[in-house]
Formats: sequence, C-alpha cells, structure tokens
Amino acid sequence: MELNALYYLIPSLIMFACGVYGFITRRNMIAMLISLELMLNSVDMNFVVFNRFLFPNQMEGMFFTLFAIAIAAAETALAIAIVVNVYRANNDIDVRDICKMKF
Amino acid sequence: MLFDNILIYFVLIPMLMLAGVALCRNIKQIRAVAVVGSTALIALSVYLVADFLKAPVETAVDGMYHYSSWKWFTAQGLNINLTVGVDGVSVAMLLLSSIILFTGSFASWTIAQPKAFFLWLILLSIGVFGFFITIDLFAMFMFYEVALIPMYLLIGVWGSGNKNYSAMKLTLMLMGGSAFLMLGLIGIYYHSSADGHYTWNLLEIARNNAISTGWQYFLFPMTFVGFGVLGAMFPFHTWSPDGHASAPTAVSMLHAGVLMKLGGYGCFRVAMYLMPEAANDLAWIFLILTGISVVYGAFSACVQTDLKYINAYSSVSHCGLVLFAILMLNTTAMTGAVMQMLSHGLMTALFFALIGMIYGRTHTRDITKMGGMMKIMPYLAVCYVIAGMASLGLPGLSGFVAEMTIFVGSFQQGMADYLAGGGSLRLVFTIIACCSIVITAVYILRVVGKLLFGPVQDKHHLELTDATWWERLSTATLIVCVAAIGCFPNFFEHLIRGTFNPELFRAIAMNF
Amino acid sequence: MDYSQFLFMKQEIALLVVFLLVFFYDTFASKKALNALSGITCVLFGIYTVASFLPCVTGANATAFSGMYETSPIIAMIKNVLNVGVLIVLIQSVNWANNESTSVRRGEFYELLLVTLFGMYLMISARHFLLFIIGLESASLPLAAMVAFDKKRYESHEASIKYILTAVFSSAILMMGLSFVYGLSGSLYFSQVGGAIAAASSPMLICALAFVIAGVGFKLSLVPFHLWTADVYQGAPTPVTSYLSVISKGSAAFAFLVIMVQCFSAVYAQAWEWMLYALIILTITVGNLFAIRQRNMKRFLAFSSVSQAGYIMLGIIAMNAMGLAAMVYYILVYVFSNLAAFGVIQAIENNTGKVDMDDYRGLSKTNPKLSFAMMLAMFSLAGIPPFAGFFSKFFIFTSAINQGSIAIYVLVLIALINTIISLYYYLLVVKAMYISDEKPAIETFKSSFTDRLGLIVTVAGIILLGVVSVVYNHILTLAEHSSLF
Amino acid sequence: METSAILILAIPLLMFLFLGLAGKYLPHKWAGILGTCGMGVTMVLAYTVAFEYFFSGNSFFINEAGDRLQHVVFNHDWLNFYDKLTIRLGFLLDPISAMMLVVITTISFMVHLYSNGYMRDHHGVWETGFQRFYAFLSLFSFSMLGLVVATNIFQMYIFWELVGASSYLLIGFYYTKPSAVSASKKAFIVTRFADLGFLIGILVLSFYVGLYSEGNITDAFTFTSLTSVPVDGLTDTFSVSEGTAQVIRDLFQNSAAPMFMGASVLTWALVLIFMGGMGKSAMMPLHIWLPDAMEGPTPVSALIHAATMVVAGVYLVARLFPLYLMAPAALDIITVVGAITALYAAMVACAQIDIKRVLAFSTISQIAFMMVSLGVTRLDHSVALGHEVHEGLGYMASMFHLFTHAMFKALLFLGAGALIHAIGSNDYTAMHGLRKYMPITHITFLIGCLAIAGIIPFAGFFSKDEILTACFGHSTVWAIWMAVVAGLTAFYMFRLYFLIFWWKEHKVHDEHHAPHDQPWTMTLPLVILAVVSIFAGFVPFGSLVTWNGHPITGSGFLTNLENLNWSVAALSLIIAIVGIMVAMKMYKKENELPAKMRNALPRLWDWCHHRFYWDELYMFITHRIIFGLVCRPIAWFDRHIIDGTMDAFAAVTNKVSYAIRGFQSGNVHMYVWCYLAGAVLLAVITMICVL
Repeated sequence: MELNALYYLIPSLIMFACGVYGFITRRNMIAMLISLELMLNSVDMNFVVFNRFLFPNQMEGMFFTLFAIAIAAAETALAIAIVVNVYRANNDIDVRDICKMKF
Repeated sequence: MLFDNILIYFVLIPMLMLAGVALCRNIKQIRAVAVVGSTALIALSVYLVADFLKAPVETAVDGMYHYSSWKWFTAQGLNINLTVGVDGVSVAMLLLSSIILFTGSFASWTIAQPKAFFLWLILLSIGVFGFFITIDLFAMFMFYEVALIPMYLLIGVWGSGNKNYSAMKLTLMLMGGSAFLMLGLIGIYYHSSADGHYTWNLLEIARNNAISTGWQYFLFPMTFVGFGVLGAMFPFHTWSPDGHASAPTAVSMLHAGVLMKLGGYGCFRVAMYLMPEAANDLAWIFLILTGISVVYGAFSACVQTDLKYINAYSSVSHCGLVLFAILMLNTTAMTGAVMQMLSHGLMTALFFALIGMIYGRTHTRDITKMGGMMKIMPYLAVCYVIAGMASLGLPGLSGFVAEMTIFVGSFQQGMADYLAGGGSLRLVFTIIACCSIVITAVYILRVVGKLLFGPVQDKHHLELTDATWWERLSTATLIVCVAAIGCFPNFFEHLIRGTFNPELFRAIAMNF
Repeated sequence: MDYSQFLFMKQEIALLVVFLLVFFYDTFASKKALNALSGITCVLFGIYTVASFLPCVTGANATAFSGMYETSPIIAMIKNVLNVGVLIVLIQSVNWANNESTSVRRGEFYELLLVTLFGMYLMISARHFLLFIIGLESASLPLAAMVAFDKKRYESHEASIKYILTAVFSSAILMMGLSFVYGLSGSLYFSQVGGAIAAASSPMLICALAFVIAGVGFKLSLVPFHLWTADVYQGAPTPVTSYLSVISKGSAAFAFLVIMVQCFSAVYAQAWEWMLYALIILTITVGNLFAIRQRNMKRFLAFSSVSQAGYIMLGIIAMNAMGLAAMVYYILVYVFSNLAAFGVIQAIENNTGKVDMDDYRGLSKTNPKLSFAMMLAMFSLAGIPPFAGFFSKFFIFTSAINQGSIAIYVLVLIALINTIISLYYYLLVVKAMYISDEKPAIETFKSSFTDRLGLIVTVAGIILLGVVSVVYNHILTLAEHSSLF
Repeated sequence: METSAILILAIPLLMFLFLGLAGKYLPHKWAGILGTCGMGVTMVLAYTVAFEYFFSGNSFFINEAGDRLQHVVFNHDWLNFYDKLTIRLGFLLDPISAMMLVVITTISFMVHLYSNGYMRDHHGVWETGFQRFYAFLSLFSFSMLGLVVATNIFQMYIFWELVGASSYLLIGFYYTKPSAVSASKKAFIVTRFADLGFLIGILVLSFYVGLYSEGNITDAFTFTSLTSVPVDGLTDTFSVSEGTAQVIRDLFQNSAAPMFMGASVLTWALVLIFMGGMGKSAMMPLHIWLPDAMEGPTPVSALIHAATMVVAGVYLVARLFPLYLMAPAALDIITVVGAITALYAAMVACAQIDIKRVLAFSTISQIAFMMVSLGVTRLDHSVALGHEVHEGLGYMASMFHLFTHAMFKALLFLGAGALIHAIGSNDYTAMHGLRKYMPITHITFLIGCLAIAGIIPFAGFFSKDEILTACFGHSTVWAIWMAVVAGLTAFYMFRLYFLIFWWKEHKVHDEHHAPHDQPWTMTLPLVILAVVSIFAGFVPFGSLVTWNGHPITGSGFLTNLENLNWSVAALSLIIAIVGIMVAMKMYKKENELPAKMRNALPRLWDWCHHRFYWDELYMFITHRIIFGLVCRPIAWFDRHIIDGTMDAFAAVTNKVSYAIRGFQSGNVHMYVWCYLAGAVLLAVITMICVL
C-alpha cells in the first residue's frame, strides 16, 4: 500500500492532543514540560511531512524543523532552570501550589 | 502667520497666565496675574465686539470673521487644521466667558492652595475660549475636553460635601457624553465630502453638504446628545445638581455660567448647522426631552432645601429652555436662546457667587437653617434679590428679554406648524414652557422669603459681616452686566441675529 | 552568497555592537569598574539611539536574503521608537540595577535586555516565518530569565514559571498554526504565503489563523490569551515589567500587523476581521473590568496595558497606511505615558518599597513632582487632551472608522464607552494622590538623578508629542511610502 | 411737551436709583423731603401735560370736529424680535392716559407727603429702611406711569411686570414679619399666574397680526392702531396710518374666522389678556392676594392697592376696548366676573374685623363695578328706565368711577392709616367712639364714606349713578344686582364708620396718651383728598374721556347734574340711604342687634367672615396638590430613578468585574484552559460563520 500524508499527520495531531492534554492535567512541572516537548515535536513532524509530501522540491520545512528543535531545546533548558528556582523557593514543583498572585 | 489673528490671543493670554501663575511665589502675585489676565481678556473681547459691529460683511467667510486656518495634522487622509473664526454668537460667548473668569477670580480671592487652583481654573478657561474661537471639529472637540477634565480636580480638591462622588460622577457623565460626541464627529468627518477630500472644517462641511440623510439620522443624535449632556438635557442632567453642590464658588460660576453654554453652543454650531435634515426631522424627540427638562427642573427646584441644589435645578430648567429654543429652528427663538445663554450665564454665576459668599459665612446652605439675611448682610441679600428677579424674568434685567424673545419665536413657530398641519407639538410645549415663568417665581420667592426675609433663625449669624470689597466688585460687575442686557437688548440682539439668518443656517431655511 | 546584504541590517548590527561592548566590559572589567556599567550601557545605548535616527539608517529601503528580511523607513521608525523606550527603561533602571541584591548580576540584566531587543528587531523585520519565530523566541525566552531576576522575591519565581510555561505553550500553538500555513501555501515567505492564500478559506486555514492570532496575541496579551500578564507584571522586577509592558508589546503589535497584512489580507473580510472584532471588544472590556479592582499599582497597570493593547489592535483593523501610522504613533505615545507611570512607581518602590495604590494617598502633599508626573501619565493613558494620549486615541479611532462599515462604528462606540471605564480607574489613582484626605503614607524623599531624568523625558514627551504635530505627520508620511499595502 | 413727558418718567426712576443706592447715607428727614419734592415736581409736570392735552385745543390733541385724538409723544425701538415685530418704549397721550397721569401723580404725591408722618412713631423715631421705602415708592410711581402711557401692548406688559415687582417689594416692606413676607409672595405669584394668561394672549395676538399683515406689524401693536379699529359703521376717529388700520381690519376679519374650542381666537386672546387684568385687579377667583396685601404699610395700601395698581386691569380692558367690542363674548365674561366679584366682596366686607381688610374688600367690589360697567358697554342704541343712553356711556362711567374711587378710597385708606397710627391696632374693636379725639380724621373719613356710599353731591354718587344707568341700558338683571351691591356698599362702609367713631365711648387710661389727630404731614393730604372727593363728581367726564374721543356731554360745571338720569339716580340714592339707615340702626349705639343677626344666620356669617374659604382652597391646591403631588414626586423621581439609573451603571460594572475575577485564578492550568478555549472557539465560531 502507498503511504500518504495523512498516515503521518493523524499521529502527529494525536501527539499534539496528548501533549495538550498532558500539559493541562499534570500537576508536576517536569511532566508538563514533557508534554510541551510532545507538542513541539508534533509540530516538527507536521513540517517535515508537509515538506516531504506536498512540496518535495524544496527544504523550507526541514530547516524550520531544525531550528524548531533547537528552540525547543533552549526553552526546555530555561524552563528547567526556572523550575529548579521555584523548587528552591518552595520545596515542591506542583504547579497548583504556585498561585499566590491571583485576581 | 499665527499671531496676526486676534483670536489666537484668547488662548495665548490664558497660557501666559498659566505660566505666570506657575512662577508666582505668593497669593498676592497670583491674584495680580489672574486679575490682570482676565481684565486683558475682557478688554480683548470688548474690542472684538466693537470690531465685529463695524466689520464690513465682505471680510466674513460664511459669516465668520477673522477667519483663518493653519495646517496641523495634515498628512493625507487626515487633514486636521487649526481653523478659527467668530460670528456674533461666538463673540458674545467670548465676552461672557471673560467676564465670568474675571468675576470668578475675584470670587476665589482667598482660596486655599491658590496656585494649583488658578492653574486648573485657567486651564479650564483655555478650553472654553479655544472652543468658542475654533470652527474645526477636531480642535473644537479637543478644547471641549480640555475644558471638562479640570473640573474633576477643582471639585475634588477644593469642593465640599460629598465631593469625591460628585466629581467622579460629573467627570464620567460628561466624558460619556463626549464619547458619543467623538463618534459623531468622526462620522461627520468621513461623510464631510462627496469626493473623498474629507475635512473637519465646519464651513467646508456645510458648504459640501454631503452628509446623506440616512447618516444624519445616525450622527445627529450622537452629536446632539453628546453636547446635550453638558447642556443638562433631561435625562442626562443628574451630574449637575451634585456637581454644582460640591463645587467651590468660582468653579460653580464658571461651570454653570460658561461650561454649560458649551453644550447649547455646540448643539447648534455642530449638530444643527451641519445636519439640517436630521435637525428638522428629529427635532421633535429632543423638543420633548428639553420641554420636559424646562418644567421638570423648575418643579424639582421648588422642594429643594440646599441653595446650590435649587440653583442647579433652575439651571437645568433654564438651559433646557436654551436647547428648547434652539430646536425651534426659528431665527427669533434661536436668537432668544443665545440671549438666554448670556443671561443665564451671568445670573447663574451671580447666584453661585452669592451662595458661595453666604456659605463661606454661615457654613450651611440649608435654607431651613437660615433666615433674615437681609438684616445681617444687606448687600449680599440685595444682590440675591436682584439675581432672583433676573431669574424670574423681571423686565429691565436680562432674564425677561431672553425669555420674551424665546416665547415669541417659539410661539410663532408653533402656530405656524400647527396651521400648516405640522402637528401641535411645538405649540403645546411652548405653552408648557411659558408656564415655567410661574414656577420659577414660586421657587425663587420661596428662597428669597426663607433665606433673606423673615426672622433670623440662628443667633450666631447675627455677628456675621457683610461683603468684602472684592466680593462687592465681583457681584457688582455681574449685576451691571445683567442690567445692561436687560436695558439695551437690541444691541445684543443685533450681535446675535446674524448667525441665524436662513441663508447661512440651512436648517432654518428648511424649516420655513 | 552576497554578504554585503548584511549591511542592510544597520540597526541590528549596531545593537549587536552595543551588546558586545557591554558584554566584554561586563566580563573583563574589574570589580570596581563594574559600578560604571550601568552608566556605560546607558551612554552607549543612548549614542546608538541617537545615531539610528540618522537618515542613512532610516532612509534605507531594502529586502535582504531573498526577501527574508526587510527594512524600510517605517520599520526603522518603529525600531527607533522601541530604542527610545528601551533607553528610558535603562535610565530608569539604573537605581534598581545598582542596589546590593542585583548589582552583582546587573551585567546579565543588560545583556539579556539587549538580546531580547535584538529578537524584537528580527520579529519586526522578518518576512519569513522562520526568522520571525527565531525573533519571537529570542525576544521571549530571555525575558523569562529577566522576570526571575529578583532571587529574593518569591513572586519573581512564580511569575517567571508562569511566564515560561504559558509562553512555550503558546509558541507551540503558534508553530502548529505555522505548520498549517506551510501546509496550505508551501512556503514560509510572507509574500508567497500571501500569494498562495487567495480568498480560499478552508477549515485548515481558519485553524491556522486562529492559532497564529493566539500565538501573537499571547505576546500582545489579548484576552483570552492575556492571563499570564497580570501575574508576571506584578511578580517581575519593575524595570522588567515596564520593559514587558511597552517594548515587547509594541514590537509584537507591529509584527502582528505585518503578518496579517502580508499573509492573510486576502481573507480579511471572510475570516479574521470578525475574529479581531471579538478579540478587541473582549480585550478592552475585560482589561478594564479587571483593572477597576486592582490595588497593586503594577497589577493595575498590567490590566490597563491589556486594554491598551485592544486599542492598538484597532490600528490593524483599518488595513491601511493611516492605521499603520496611527498604531506606530499610539505605540510611541504609549511608551512615554506608560514609562512615566512606571518611572514614578519605580522611584517610589526603590525609596520606600511601596507599590499599593492605598500607599499613594496624599502623595501630592509629600512628593508633588512625582504625583504630577503620575497624574500626567494617567491623563495621557486615559486620553485626555492636551496630552499625547488624546491624540493617539483620536487618530487610532479615526483610522479604524476609515474602514467604513457600520460594524466598525459599533466597535468604536464600544471602545469609546470603555474609555469611560478606563477614565474611572485612572482617576482613582489621581484621586488617591490628590483628593483623599488621609495623612500621607509616603514621606517626602529625594529621587535620584536618573529617576528624575527619566521622568523629565517622559513628561516632556507626554506634553509635546501630541500638540507638536510634526511627529505624527512624519510617521504618517513614512507609513504612506511603506511597501506594506 | 416731549421733555416734560420724558421727565415725568425720568424723575421717579432717578429718584429710585438715587435713594436706592445712596439713600442709606442720607439722613431720614432729607430722604423723605427729597422723595416728596421729586414726586411733587412730577405731579406738576403731569398736571401741565394733562391740562395741555385736554384744554389747549392743540391740533395734535383735538380735531375740528372736537374729537380727542391719540398722540404719541415719543416712541423708541427697544427690542427687535424679527424684521416685522419690534418692542418700542414710548409715551402715548390720550384721554385715559392723561386722566391716569393726574390720578397717579396726585395720589402718589399725597402718599409721599403722608408717609413723612406715618413712617415714624410718636416719639419721632423713623422706621428702619425709611429711605428704602421712598425708593420703592418712586420705583412704583415710575412703573405705574410707564404702564399708563404705554404706546403698545408689549410696553404695557413690561411695566405691568414692574408694578407687580414693586408692589411685591412694598408689601414685604416689613420683611421681618413672616405674615408680610408670605403676603408679598402670594401677591406676586398670583398676579404672575394671571400674567401667564396675559403673555399667551399677547403671543396669540402677535401671531395673528403677523400672519395677516404684509408690512411691519410693530405699528399694529401700538394702541393707537389697535384702538382705531372701525367698528360696525363708526369710522375711526383716532389718527392712524390707513395701512395699519388695514392690518387690524385684516386681523379681525380673518383671525376672527379660525375657531378654537368654539370661540374665535380673537375672543380667546382677549379673554386671556383679561385674565391678566383679573390678576392685577383682584377679580374672583384671583382676588385672594389683595386682602393679604394689607400687610404692607398703610400708605402703600392707599397708593397701590386702592388707587392705582389695582385698577390697572380696568385700564387694560379700557385700553383695548375697541377690540373687546369686536368680541362680545369676552365682554359678557367680564360682566359676569365683575358682577359676581362685586357681590362677593361686598358681602365679605360686611363681616370683617380688620378695618383695612374691610377697605380692601370694598376696593375689590368697587373695581368690580368698573369692570361691570365696561362689560355692559355696547354701541347699540339703548334705553334705561325710559331715558335713552349714550352709546359708550359705560366706558365713560367706568373711567369716571376709576377717577373718583381713586380719590375717596385713597382718602379712606389714609384715614384708616391715621387711626391705626394713633391706636396701634388694625381692628375696630380697639377703636370705638374716636370722633371726639380725632375730629379731622373723623370728618374726612365721613366724607369718604358718603362719597363711596354714593350720596349726592359727593363724587361717588355721579360715577356710580352713571354705571347703574349703563347697566340698565344693557340688562335690567345686572342693573338690579349692581344696585343691591351699591346698597351693601353703603351699609358696610357706614358699619365701619359707626364702629370706629361711635358705638361706645373710648376708654382713655391717661390723658396724654389719648389718641389725637396726627401731624400736618398726615392730616393735610386727608383734607385735600376730602375736598377733592366732594367736588370730583362735577368734573365733566363725558366731554373729556370717552371710548372714541367723541364728547357725549357738554363741558359745563353742572353738566353731570343736568345729564342725570333721575329715575336711576333716585333708585341708587334710595338704596344708599337705606343701607346707611340700617347701619346706623345697628351700630350707632352699642346694642344686641349685630349679635342677634349673627346668631340668626351663623352659616352666612362664618362664610362671609372667612371670605368663603377661598384661601383655604388655594392653600389646599398649592400645598397639597402642586407641592405634594407634583414637586415632591418629581424631585424623588429625579433623585432615585434618573440618578439611580446612572449610579446603577457604575454598580453593575463593579459587580461584573467581581463576578469575572475567577478567571484570573493564578493557576497555570486555568490560564492554559482559557488560552486553548479561546483559540479553539475563535476557529470553530469562524468556521460556523464562514463555511
């Protein structure tokens, strides 16, 4: 059988949905960051797939993906650092506990 | 060149006053600056009147003298100019404003924190003068708002009673009005010409006459209500009682004396001048509203016990009469309306000045707690009686000529409508408005009887003193002006009449 | 490839130079010499700001890297506006940067700040989504670090974690949208995207639009993507807050306009006009409604800036040069007004540590000059003539109505009615400072030279920018000659 | 001529300004002297002007046919309404205005003189505000003179308002007395209410004149033209330009056509204008202010509320008489109102204790006489008890009565003033039997009573007789009615006279506090006026004052006697004498008769004593209805509904802002939820709308 774009897009969408779901449900910040990674990766996949299947004669999507991966890495690194900060501040990383500022 | 035009100095002098007051060290210097400046303004406006009366007609552009226009924000798509020009009405209004400013600065002779107070007061007057000299929608609107906002601090800081509430309410309601106004003005701009060369200039808009009737129906209410709020039109008048009650003397004088006139002035200068069809077709709605506010204000004034509330409500009634007469779209009535503006401006200023002076002595404004002032402070009491007589339309004082002109004009219009099968609305409301002269008499005499005559209520009042020289000066000036209008009405009538000649004012022409 | 193309990026390069100088000084200077860092940075950046007004910078009108990067007078202008803002922020932040807790790390603060500014430049100039994303991220990620700058304050950490989480989430959404756009158009060049999306509004396109708007709306803090704003503004160190509130907002707004105009103008009427209407009404109204209740000045200004963003959006609706000019002008005025307010807040915070509106009671009696500056700022934000805010508001409304439909009249009417609510809460501050009769909570103090310098500049701007019409006229002429429309 | 005309108006005005501004720096004595002299000069000038008008035979004033003409001395534009209509202020000279000039200045001078004595107590201490009093007197004189010489209806309205104001000031002269204050307020407001009718009437007239006139309608409003309307057959004898006469003709031919509620607009206009007259002249039901107005100083009552201002209503109707002739309905209304008022006032006067109130009600009733006699005037040839009546006799009679009444009523009031000044109380129960102590006052008062009762040869007799004749000429019913009123008049006046000067001896506690005649300043006016009221009856009014200038009698000294309609005269004399007899029987000596009668008809007495409860009715209407049911509700509505709505907006905004604060929960999950929901909703809704 011949694989078309949908075979890749559907899973990436599912992945994205999982990421969103995870981000919204998990209280642990690390877990949330992981879900974020999922979302970003599904985006990367989208780009690659579109590029590969729809516009095979150019590489924009690929390049975007590369940069996106880099950016994702940077984001994660920074986020982790801040999480550590927060952990220092009040000895846990449950996101629901950091709502001192509200209304 | 900007400074060739005399009108600019009406804004320039206050600006110099502003600078002067800012540099002042003590209250004496501040008083000096205020008095000198406002005297200069009076001189200027008197000169302008004289000049206006003998100016040849050819020098006028669509009835506007000293017309000139300077580029301001004039990149393509938004040609905002600073356009100035005056006709009889503006001249009269400038005269009124400068007189009130003069007397007002005397009335606030011993105010606390004089520096800040006069800074704001003068800023307010800049707005007023600017509004009356400009004929460019943007500039008018800008000056209009410049005049509004100082009220907040003037009332809030120097006010009395429930000042926070009143100041906030006044500011928000007036700004609410100006929100509608702003939309209306921008709308007018975008329909100001058929060929895409939009303009903010009143005269050009009137000349182009490009606003379609449909749009007028939308824009006219916006602008009319926008200005009407400041004109204390029912049901948007409720800022006025509280605001006036809490405001310090000079501010009440300026606000009731001049600022409320901005409303009426704007109503005909912008709304009715630019949108004649709507003015004719929608007049009935506002006729009903204003007609109501004439009697409504008078009736509610009958049962108030706070002096300032009484005057605030009587202002609602009198300013209602102004708008009412303007809506008659009849030269006589509209002339009367402007005379009523002048007269009400002066006598209301007088009233508030006197109330302020009495309040400054007795520390109460409740007429049930006062009495026999005629015995205690005869000068102020006599002035009060005169003001009251002017307000209830005694011949020889300003009130009578204004009301008489209005009634004759509106009655003519009402009967004309009625016989032409145009419905009896104007007629009926004219007669209702006439009834207000009786009600006015009722509440004025009630106050005079309770406050000035009768036995002295409070023994402590017996050692109160009569007016000081500056108070005498400020009240006497106002009384002289009131009497001048009352005795030589023809002079003012000639001044004003020109504005409302049907060739210039299409709304009136259509009404015939 | 022709490396001379880099020469088009004059401002970026200059900024980079400033950055490097600061960086090297910070790295190699001796401990004592470091005290001069703030001064040096201000001076350097000041020189750069002034220099970038030179015609040789602003005159340029070119695209580089096969259309990835564009510069034009109006773009140079918006960058200059941001520069001015940043300069004021730098001046105002000197005091804060030199206090004992932050002085050790003050270098990082400046470097991060300059880097984010660089990112914003890229956002503004980008004509390719890759460059845009790079700019966006490098504008937002360092900010998270800056928000977390106050080690000692818990709020700072909370703010930064909230910021980073939501920011990354939104950038993920944004990139998702971009992937759809790519899928639809087969290119990431704005021009080609615009060409490819010709009035064909498919569900995918609409999703893409919604996601892109959401992603950029996050940085603009449009409702409902604004919820991070208040907490971050409150938690972040005040200089960072002022930086966030004006600079990043301004750049994002401009970039937003560019994207909307260049990529999606074809589906303006079908798709995103109404989205923007909804967002604008929501943003202005909700922002105002939240602002009414606030007592903490920074949080209060956060919500006020939310509603201001709504007004800025009106400039995009117009879709013409007038709108563009009005928006740039609005941003300029907004920079001055808001920074004046933040300047006062900083001065007071640095001297007394108080940020509550209730502490401002009777401020006019103890510190008349500060309260005067604050009042002008409030009036300008509320749009009261003769201060600049009035003009910017008036022009943005005028340009919006230029679009001419009845709907726009309704929209503007709602916006105008909202101005009354905003006037109410701005007046609350004035009331606290001038009217309330309690005894002052803040005793008289002498604010430092830099604070005063910053305030003088901003107040002068507030008073002059409006009445002196050259500024707006200049911007409008630039906008007319821009290649955007 | 012109200069003296101007001076007549100018002197009182200047006197007012001077005394008003500088008065308080003057010594009392000089203020009084100054005011009196000023008025004296004015009086002399007025006499010369009147004399010149009546007797000079100048062609301005009288034509070859011997008809008196209207002459406009001067007329200046004052306020220009529109190109057609302008208010002018001027000086019109014609029989009635000349006559009024004489009356006003005479009485005013008497009062000025009299007040020098009256406004200080027995120890010579001056009233506080003595100068103010003179200033107000001058103001009033100025306004009243301006009113009578008005050249047009607007000028009349202007001065009409001014006399109202000055009467307000004078009634409230004792401003520390609450009763005086409320009385002045009442007077002003009631008359103001009436003036509303006057104003609307003027507006109607002005509109119709404007509607049907091509040219300038300003002239159409000058009385010279309004009163020059040719009435069926009679050619206009007054000198007016044919053009304006044409305007007026058009006005009445056309605007008589449009009907409103069954009457022609002209009738409406005239009735409304008459309403103004009712207010000033205290006709029912607008009479209630006059009795209270007696709170003012007695000289003021004599001047304003007996002689001059209160007859302004009569004067107004007389001025516009030719117009009224065109609307007989209006005249009938005037007759009815007048007749009812006359009887009512006479009945009430019989049951008053306060002598000033008695006089006040008698004034009302006498003015009603004048009104009636105007109302019954028609031009058709008529017969009264066998003798034929000159057309327009009623008009002449009314003016005649106005003249005589002014004299003897002023006399009576000043006499009453003297009594009050001597006794220090207003009601006769404190007086009784004063004839020995105050002989001059007694005699002059008696003369006044005889004059008003209509005993030949005193002034009242002739005028009243003419009135009755005119009534008989019109309708016997009204004639009988008025005759009865005349009888009542005689009765209550003599009741008053006897109760003051007879009834029983006056108890004197110690000699040198005994009441005595007042200083010459007060007695001299009494004497003068007494003499006048004896001889005024012989003035040949028929040859001087008629509605259209035609003299209807000769001008000899005894004309009035020769032209008497003896049957009517006999009737009125008999009635008067009967009235006096009854009064004498009941009140000359202290006896039980009055008490008996009172007990016989208690209800009648109560109603008369309480003036038929009119005041109570008005109190109810004003306080319960106007204030209670209109003003207060409106004020409440304004505060709570209108203002409440405005506050509600603010309140709602606050409520909402509290309601939605939950979104800002501080929880990142919540934020992201909102974010996501926003993005998705944006997409979904757009899809629904677009696709």
